[in-house]
Amino acid sequence: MPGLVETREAHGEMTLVVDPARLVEACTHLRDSEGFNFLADVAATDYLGWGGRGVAGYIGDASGRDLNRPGSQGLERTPEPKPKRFAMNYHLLAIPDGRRVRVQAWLDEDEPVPTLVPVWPTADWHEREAWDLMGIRIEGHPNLSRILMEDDWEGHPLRKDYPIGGEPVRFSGEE
Amino acid sequence: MAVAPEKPRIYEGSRIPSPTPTVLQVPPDLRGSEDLLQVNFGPNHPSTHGVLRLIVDLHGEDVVGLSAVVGYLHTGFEKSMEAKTWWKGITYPERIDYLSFQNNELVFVLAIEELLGLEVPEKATWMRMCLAELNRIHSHLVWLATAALELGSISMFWYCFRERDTILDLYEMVCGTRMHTRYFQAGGLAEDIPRGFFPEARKFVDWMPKGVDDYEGLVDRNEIWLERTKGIGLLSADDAIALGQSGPVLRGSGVDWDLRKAEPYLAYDQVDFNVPVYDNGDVWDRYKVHMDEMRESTRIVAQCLDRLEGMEGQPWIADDRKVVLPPREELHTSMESLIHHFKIVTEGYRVPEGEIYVAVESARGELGCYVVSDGGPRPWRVKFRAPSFVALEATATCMTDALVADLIAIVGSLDTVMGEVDR
Amino acid sequence: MLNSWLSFLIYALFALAIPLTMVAMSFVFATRPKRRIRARTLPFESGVSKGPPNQRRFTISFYLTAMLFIVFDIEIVFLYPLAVILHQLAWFGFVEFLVFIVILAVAYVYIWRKGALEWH
Amino acid sequence: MALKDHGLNSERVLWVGKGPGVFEEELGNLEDKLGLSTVEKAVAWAQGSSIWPDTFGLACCAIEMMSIVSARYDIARFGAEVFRSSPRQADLLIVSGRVAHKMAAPLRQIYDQMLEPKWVIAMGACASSGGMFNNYAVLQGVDKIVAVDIHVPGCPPRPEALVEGIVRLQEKIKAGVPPAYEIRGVAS
Repeated sequence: MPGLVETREAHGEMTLVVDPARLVEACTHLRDSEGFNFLADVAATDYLGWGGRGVAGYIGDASGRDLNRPGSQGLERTPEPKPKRFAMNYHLLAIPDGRRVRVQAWLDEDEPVPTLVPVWPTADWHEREAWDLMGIRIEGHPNLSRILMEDDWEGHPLRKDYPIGGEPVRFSGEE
Repeated sequence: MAVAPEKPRIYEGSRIPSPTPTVLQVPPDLRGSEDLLQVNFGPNHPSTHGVLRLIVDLHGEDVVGLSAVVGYLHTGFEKSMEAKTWWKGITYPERIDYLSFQNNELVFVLAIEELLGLEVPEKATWMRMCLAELNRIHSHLVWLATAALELGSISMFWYCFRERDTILDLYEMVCGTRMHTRYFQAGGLAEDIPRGFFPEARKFVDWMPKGVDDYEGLVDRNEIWLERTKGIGLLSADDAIALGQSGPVLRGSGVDWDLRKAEPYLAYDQVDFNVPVYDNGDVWDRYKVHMDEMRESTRIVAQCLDRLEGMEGQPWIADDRKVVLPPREELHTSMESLIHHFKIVTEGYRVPEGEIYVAVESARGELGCYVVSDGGPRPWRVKFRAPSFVALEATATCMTDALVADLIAIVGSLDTVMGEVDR
Repeated sequence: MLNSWLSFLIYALFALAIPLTMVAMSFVFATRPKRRIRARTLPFESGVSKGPPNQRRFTISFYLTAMLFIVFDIEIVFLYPLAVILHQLAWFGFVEFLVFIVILAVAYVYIWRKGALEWH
Repeated sequence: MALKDHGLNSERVLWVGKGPGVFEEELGNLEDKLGLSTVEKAVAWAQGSSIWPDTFGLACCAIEMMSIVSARYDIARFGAEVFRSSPRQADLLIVSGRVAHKMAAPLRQIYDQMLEPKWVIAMGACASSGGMFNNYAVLQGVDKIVAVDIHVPGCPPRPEALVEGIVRLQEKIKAGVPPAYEIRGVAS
């Protein structure tokens, strides 16, 4: 398997971490010789602030207690650190025999990822959405433009540093 | 391209447009010509049934160029769900695909249970399957009503909405509201099944096949319907797989692939039903797949009812106190239940760290839910794989040598729900 | 002479009165828009209209289809007066009618074979 | 002076045991101040009892809006079952569903292209206030861009709730209450 960096098994799923530079090579190999002819989904994830204090309910530190956060109890395992900020997950499926695999490419702040449109034509809109909502540059995409947001929208909404927006609601605490 | 099992070839090679797979370019000789008219099948168009915008280049009646513009119903589901706890987050997925809302809720709940490693009692699994199949019938009914309405068969609308209201009465009886029921919890169901449900559901199951015969009696041998659906919007098996189609669009193109059979979830392996597959990949075959699926779903619901009637008094939700609210009466007596109740309600239960992609066969096809959790009470990232989002990519391929009237039939047959496309 | 035409005149009067009152009522009771806004003058194009469509030629096929429709529509219009007095004309009228239909049927088969009815 | 005396026959008004509700009372004394002439009352009655909605389905509420035309919740009883797709021929804009910011401009353009007198029903929580989507993508309430006459609560509202909304709108019109853009003096 060209470009394979690491393989992980969890919840009955196989994740192949691939080096983004050799992504197209790896995917062509997967499609032609491994039979993964169906690209189900392309999911971009932003890991900014992953495992930091106060992220999504993480409470304790090594000693478990967090005095300035009432109600924090017990030792919480800090989530396992991620290699880079962005992850592009390609969920593949082999149609006749039903095997599934996730190809994961880790990217830095504005590191581009090669397009997979020649490999699976359905990747066109998925990649446009990854660019539109997450700001991941796709190299060689035939028509990379915003798909869901308005064309003159600034910023990429699904990034962790993008505020959720909307109107401030009084007495709602977390929001 | 891995060749699908040998199927009669609808057309040679692939019709996917060259530079951009989702945009049908105007052929070079017509590009600057005077006869070209660009029309917006815009966000507010009676026939798109949702806020889809198609920029169509017309040469007389022929569609020579097409590009779909979406995003007019972008609601930022995934951003909102990142700010809600898992418990509150279950309310959001129903609004994504508001026609088969139960399947959306199911896929998110299955993802949470998979990450939690939670065992769901048998009664909850069977009731979930029963409601998911009822929801598939409901979604096919609304699709048939609007698709036939666009092609001129107005009376089909009233026929289909008669059965739709019967299904919604069943939902109202079980869950309290007609649509967006929020009946599934992480661990099982929100409430037990009310007593009067089974006789009512039996009545519906007996009536539904006659209902489907009514619909087929209306249009199956109707000359106009045949003329407007047979041989229109062709999509070969290889193109369908390359474009990532799923559900009735894929099974209409001759690919025998249904997640309920290929990767059985819930209890689909203990239920007897067959999957309709048609080979011609045109609007007519997608219509036939929808009709047969309604009959098959009714059979599944009947079998679910048989099993559920035997499960009177069984637990309908898991009893893992870390995740599931303890019953009310227990709060007055035991201190631990009070603490569990308080922890779940205020801060929300925590889902162990991990990432998972769960796929379910919703009415429109493979509905996937990719969930990343960082061990806290809020999801870190939720991404929905929407079959309608992918179905719109196939509009450019199906539109080769179509007329304007066929454009309406093709977009209708792809069964897209804009809430799911724009998320 | 008048009374034979009287019924027709009353009918014509009504035929004229109804649309005129509708138009008059719509002017009298219409609520005038306060301001002339640009959106009001634009053609409705599902909510995203930029301006009047750039006036392009219509392809010739539309014209051809319109002509064929006119031919066969007028054919039916000619049959109405015939139908009124068919009883008096008896067989002669019927044969005349058949000749008329046959000629047009020949024309219909010709254009059908030539493929003028298919859109291209 | 209850609305019944004005010949308004919506079911709720004719409910035997029911006294005038808050809505009727407000409407009741408002009528005395407005003091419509008989011609205006006739025009108001005509406008009220044949309101043509514009097919403006956005999201889940659109499915429930479709079902008010079906046989069970028949809106034809109130003269509103003709759903026009062009704003030129529509009097009522039922905003059914969540309004994304990208959809706000087309919505405003359609509202401008409707002819006076025109009314707006914000159907469902999302149209009335942004509902459960308090985020970057959704307009927090349609009344930020168009003047709204009736807010129908619910997510999605039951078809009866929307029919109730249309009936109340008809009562407002027949009572002579001007459309919302006139009351608020905003651009129509």
